[in-house]
Amino acid sequence: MTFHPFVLPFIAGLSFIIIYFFYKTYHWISGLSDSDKKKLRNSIFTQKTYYAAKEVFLESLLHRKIFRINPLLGYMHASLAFGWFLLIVIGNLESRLYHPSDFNPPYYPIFLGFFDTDSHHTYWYAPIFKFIMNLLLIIVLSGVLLALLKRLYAGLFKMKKTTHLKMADKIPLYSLWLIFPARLMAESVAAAIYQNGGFLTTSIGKLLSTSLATESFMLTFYWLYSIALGIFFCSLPWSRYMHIPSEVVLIFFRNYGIHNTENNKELQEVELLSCSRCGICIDTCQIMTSAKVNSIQAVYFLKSLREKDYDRNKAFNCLMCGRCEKICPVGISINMHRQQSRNHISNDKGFLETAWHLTQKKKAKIAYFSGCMTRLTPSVIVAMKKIFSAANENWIFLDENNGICCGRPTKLAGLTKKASELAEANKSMIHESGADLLISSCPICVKTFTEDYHLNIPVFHHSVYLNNLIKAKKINVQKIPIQAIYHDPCELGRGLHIYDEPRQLLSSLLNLKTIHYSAENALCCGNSVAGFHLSSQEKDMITKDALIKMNTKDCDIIATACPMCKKSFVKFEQTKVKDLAEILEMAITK
Amino acid sequence: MLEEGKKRIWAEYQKAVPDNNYYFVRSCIRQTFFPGSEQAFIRIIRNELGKDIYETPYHTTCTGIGYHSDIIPFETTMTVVARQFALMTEAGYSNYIPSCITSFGLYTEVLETWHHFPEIEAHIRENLWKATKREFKIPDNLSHPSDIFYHFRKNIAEKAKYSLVDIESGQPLNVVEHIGCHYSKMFPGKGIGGAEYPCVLIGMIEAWGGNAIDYPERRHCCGFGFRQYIVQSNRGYSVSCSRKKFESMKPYQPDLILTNCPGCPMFLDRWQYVISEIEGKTYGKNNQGIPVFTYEELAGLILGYDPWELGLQLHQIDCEPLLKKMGIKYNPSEKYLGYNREYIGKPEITKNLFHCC
Amino acid sequence: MSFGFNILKDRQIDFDTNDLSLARFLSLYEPSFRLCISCGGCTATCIANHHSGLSLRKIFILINRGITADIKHELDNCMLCGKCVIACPRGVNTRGLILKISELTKNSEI
Amino acid sequence: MNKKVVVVVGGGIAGIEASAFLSYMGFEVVLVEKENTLGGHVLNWEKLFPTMRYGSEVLDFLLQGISPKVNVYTCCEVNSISKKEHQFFVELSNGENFISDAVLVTTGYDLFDARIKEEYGYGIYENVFTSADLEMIFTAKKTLLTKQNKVPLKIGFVHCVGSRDEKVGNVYCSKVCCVTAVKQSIEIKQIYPDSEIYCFYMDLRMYGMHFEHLYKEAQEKYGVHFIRGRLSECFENVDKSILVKVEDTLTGRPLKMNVDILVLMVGFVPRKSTKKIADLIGLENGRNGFFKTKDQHTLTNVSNIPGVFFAGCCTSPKTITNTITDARAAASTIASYLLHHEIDKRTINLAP
Repeated sequence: MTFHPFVLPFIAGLSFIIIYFFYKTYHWISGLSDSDKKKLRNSIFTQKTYYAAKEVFLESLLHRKIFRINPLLGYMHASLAFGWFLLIVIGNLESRLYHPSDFNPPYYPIFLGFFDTDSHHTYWYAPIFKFIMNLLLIIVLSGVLLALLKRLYAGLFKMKKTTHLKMADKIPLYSLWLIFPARLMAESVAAAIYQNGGFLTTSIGKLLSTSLATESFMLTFYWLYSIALGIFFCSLPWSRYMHIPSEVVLIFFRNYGIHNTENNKELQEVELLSCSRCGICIDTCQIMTSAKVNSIQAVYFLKSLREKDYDRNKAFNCLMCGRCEKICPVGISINMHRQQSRNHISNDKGFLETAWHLTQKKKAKIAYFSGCMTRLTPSVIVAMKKIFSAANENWIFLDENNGICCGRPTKLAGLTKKASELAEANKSMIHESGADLLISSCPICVKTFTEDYHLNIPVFHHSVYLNNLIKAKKINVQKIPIQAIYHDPCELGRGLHIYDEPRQLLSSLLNLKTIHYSAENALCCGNSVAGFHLSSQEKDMITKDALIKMNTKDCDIIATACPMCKKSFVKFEQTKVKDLAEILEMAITK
Repeated sequence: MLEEGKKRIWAEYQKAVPDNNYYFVRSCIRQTFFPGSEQAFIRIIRNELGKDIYETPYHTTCTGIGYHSDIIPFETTMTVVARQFALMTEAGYSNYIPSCITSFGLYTEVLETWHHFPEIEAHIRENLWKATKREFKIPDNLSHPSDIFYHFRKNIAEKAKYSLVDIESGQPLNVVEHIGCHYSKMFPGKGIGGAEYPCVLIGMIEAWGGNAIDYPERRHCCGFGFRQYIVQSNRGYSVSCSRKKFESMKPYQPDLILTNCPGCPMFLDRWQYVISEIEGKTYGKNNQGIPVFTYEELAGLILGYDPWELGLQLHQIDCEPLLKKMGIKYNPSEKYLGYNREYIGKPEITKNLFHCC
Repeated sequence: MSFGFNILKDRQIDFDTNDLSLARFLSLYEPSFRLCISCGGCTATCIANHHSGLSLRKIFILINRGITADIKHELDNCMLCGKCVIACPRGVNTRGLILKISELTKNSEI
Repeated sequence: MNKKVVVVVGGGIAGIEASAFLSYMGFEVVLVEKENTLGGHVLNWEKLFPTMRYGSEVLDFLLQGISPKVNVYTCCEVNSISKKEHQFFVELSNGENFISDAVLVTTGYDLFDARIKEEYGYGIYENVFTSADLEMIFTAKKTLLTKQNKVPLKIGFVHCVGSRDEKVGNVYCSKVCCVTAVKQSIEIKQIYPDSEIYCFYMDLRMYGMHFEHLYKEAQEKYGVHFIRGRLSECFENVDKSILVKVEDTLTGRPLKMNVDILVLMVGFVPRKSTKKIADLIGLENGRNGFFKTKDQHTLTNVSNIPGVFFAGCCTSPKTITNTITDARAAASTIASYLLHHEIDKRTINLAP
């Protein structure tokens, strides 16, 4: 017998999802910009494809990244994904070996226990297959069990919070949970009837009294199994599980160098669909861990975005510190999405009547732009002045008297027109200065100078510049015998990937201790200019927590490179908080 | 409003008012604004109350208007005032009764200044002597005519032919009182009832059967001011002040506004017309406006004097509806006949403000 | 007919008739709005103030008095740099309020 | 040697606390109070700032100190005091006589009579109350309503009534009114959450340790509004509500609003009856009419007459906390005087 009606739900579901997926993929590819299409064409027959396939194997099946962050969670994902994958592959192999000759429909291996009743008599290696398949089934079931437990007690996974669900998620979720227990029961009953089971199915089959081991009883379970599969496949496109196929596409795109940009709607959709809602971003978000707000994290934000709901709070109540983006196992460009939805919600006409009075008459080699925030930490400016003169540089102070904002905050508020107007005003001022190097003490400014200004001169954050000074011996320093820890500002670290220069600089000035929360894993001080909705109390909670986590007790100085971070930390910290410039100033020898 | 609270304050602010022998000084503007009033005052004092009142044609302005318009220095003012006192002294009187509230305030101010700075008084005496070879005595008493009427309010009530009552309903009329700013705002102790709750007019209203109304903007200036009115472009400020008062008294449905100052009756009366022209807004029942009387006119009315003799036809707001309400007899045909029975001309018919004839 | 003058409009704030809806909304939307004591710290540190005379203190107090017409385009000069947030002694979320007010007064429909 | 006697004039919290300490130090104490119960003004305060604790609790605590060792004379005043050498001959209105070695004056203060500020219409406009009236209502557990028995939806508080006002001759700050207004607005908000409360102030003086917290709470939690501008004058509307006129100094424009109830925060004035005592023994009055202490920094409980001491609000407006501390200070000062401790012999150039 090679057919029975109970396979129909499965067949329906499977064919639906395959058609849907191919349609989607076609839609995405055709929607790509010509340059991206070109990339695709050029790289499809290169080793990039191999790397992509490898990544798919490692991430989509083995979930290596999740393993690294949370082994138990990783096992859960892997057991389900990879376990199921093997079940299919080996199942196919098995059925092919049993019936090399005749037609082998796709459902055949899935319900092999039902259709193949006697192979184990004929083939010597059948028991081995039965053993492997049963083993795999156990693994997958363990995954299902874990998933179940995770729902009930997230704590088990050392997770503070896990995502809460809507109906659209529950249907596929429950059907997914049902699939394998159903399969187990079906095959166990089958094993009891045909003696074609493995160690697991047979033993469970034995447990079922003969009265239960009936044809009809077996069929019920096969129906259940098949229906569960059908429902799961059909509900896929509207559920989080769409991430399974989407992530594969995303990985390929990424490897082909196709990235999320303002106008790349297709890729944005792929990214949104690729979010598996693993919830890892929740625990890494300080707004959750410190300020106890559990509604705006990437997973929720992306979800509402996928539902075309531009929620103001989700878009604006975020520090854009980039921690979630760095840790996201799927590698979704979350900040980009936030920025885009902020732009979408905001709609500004620019500065209607403001006229900036910026006239930069003096000329110099180096143009120094302190930035608004640095004005509130004058010690940094004083230090920079001393250093400039010590290194006898030819420099000018661009925004000493009536400077204006660099435009990053307005950009982060989605006021792109305002931002560009400010940029233009500043650019002409920078241009007039005739400088061939622009230095700022504020990572926020440096970020926008480098990314949005498109200047024809190099832009340095002062940490980089100061480090170069030391390297070039343009300034004499003597190591200070004190312990310090370094706090990476979000915009400088994750924002501009400047991790090494500050460290090099510091280690040449004092003894730098390394801390756990540093570099890509550094914390936000809580006062990021991207955060618009947090109350001052919530910000304070974040700052305090950050200081505790950084364990600032046994060090003499907390070094940082952002006026905002400094301002935030000094509010609560007994240990001295100093900017790199101030520390260098201390170390200067006459 | 708790009456006893006011009564307590009134008890604190009583002043000595002379019973007889008044040296009366007319007001520069009242005799042109409402010529009937001062005439009525003298007539009532002489004929009804049988008191001795004296006035001289030689007195001049007190310079109040110039002084408050910052165009006459205080020293000049004091010297002019000194001359007025000299006239009084020469006439052998010592109770100085200036008809004008501003004069009253100014004389008070001068007397206070001299009281606290005798050297200034000496200096002024010297000025006066140099200028006119006159000398003067400080008045024993300085009172305003309204103080006098307050003093004799009951006597006037006894002789009254009418009272402030609606003859149909028998209800007392609602009377809003408006005290000239210079009466007691500068020197609360010099006004009957003080600065915050003066009772000089309330006393008359209640003694004559009316119901005195206290309303939120009662203390507010009528808007006359001096600079405000004299410069045409400033009059908008003046009229907006009066308007504030009308808006504020509206809910109390006043039948009459009673005043004791030269400017106030003039402007509270005329501005009603101006407002009706500019904004089309009128006050009082069926666009009749709210009549504004001086205390002399009112006293004359209840004593049964002829309204036209009192000069009520010179008011912008027609008084006829109120006269009817009070049951006062009058002859409409004689309204626009002057003192010598000559036709004195009619005001133009206004857009929004009601006119009875 | 013309008298050569007009009845002046009252400068007085009539608290009972002024529209306080914006103030009411803001104090619910962002309770820290109620904490402003008009110290002027925000205005003193404001970089836009140097260029446009923008005064957050003034805007807040006018909103509290229901005189919103006067602030129509004022906030448009704000660069959201956030110095006021740091300067505010009473922890008012000034930037959050600026965004919201701008949205509501339709300066830049955020 | 026989036991030393101290006569304490005034049975408010200062008198109570000082008597208690003096009696436990072993002195004979005569406590004279003209009312029929001890406690003074605190009897009329329901809840106290900034803790919102009941005034009665504080009073109960203090009264525990009044042991049988203190001879309390209520409904009784001092008729005469005369001094011979180091002793005072005190005659009470009930005819009793004492020879005392020291006299402690704790005669406290009167509340400013708001009627003096005529333009505020207290006693004339029906819905103008004083802060004391409000406390009366609270202590009597009555519900706060307008005189027309309507629930007040808008309430105005006027700060500095009779304080810091040349026009009534009081140039000093009464210290407690600012925070009392904040306290009372919170209490009203707790009764009527939908009511709007406006405080009209010249300066807000939240000098006490927790006063600023209370102020912030009033703003953030209860949404009490604070308008910087002194009430010029107010009026009664036809509906008996009160029309309030101030300059909103922060917008630089005049402002008017109608409130259902206007509360005048009345300040402290020197108690009239203290003049009598002052005359009896020739005590000096300070610039503001309160008793003059010998030195403002160091001899705050000492009078110009050896053997006569001060405690509490008879020398200056004080909070309850300060008054209690002051009473204890006075007790120890008197003790060191009576026992001729070395510490009592310290000298200082008196401040001009």
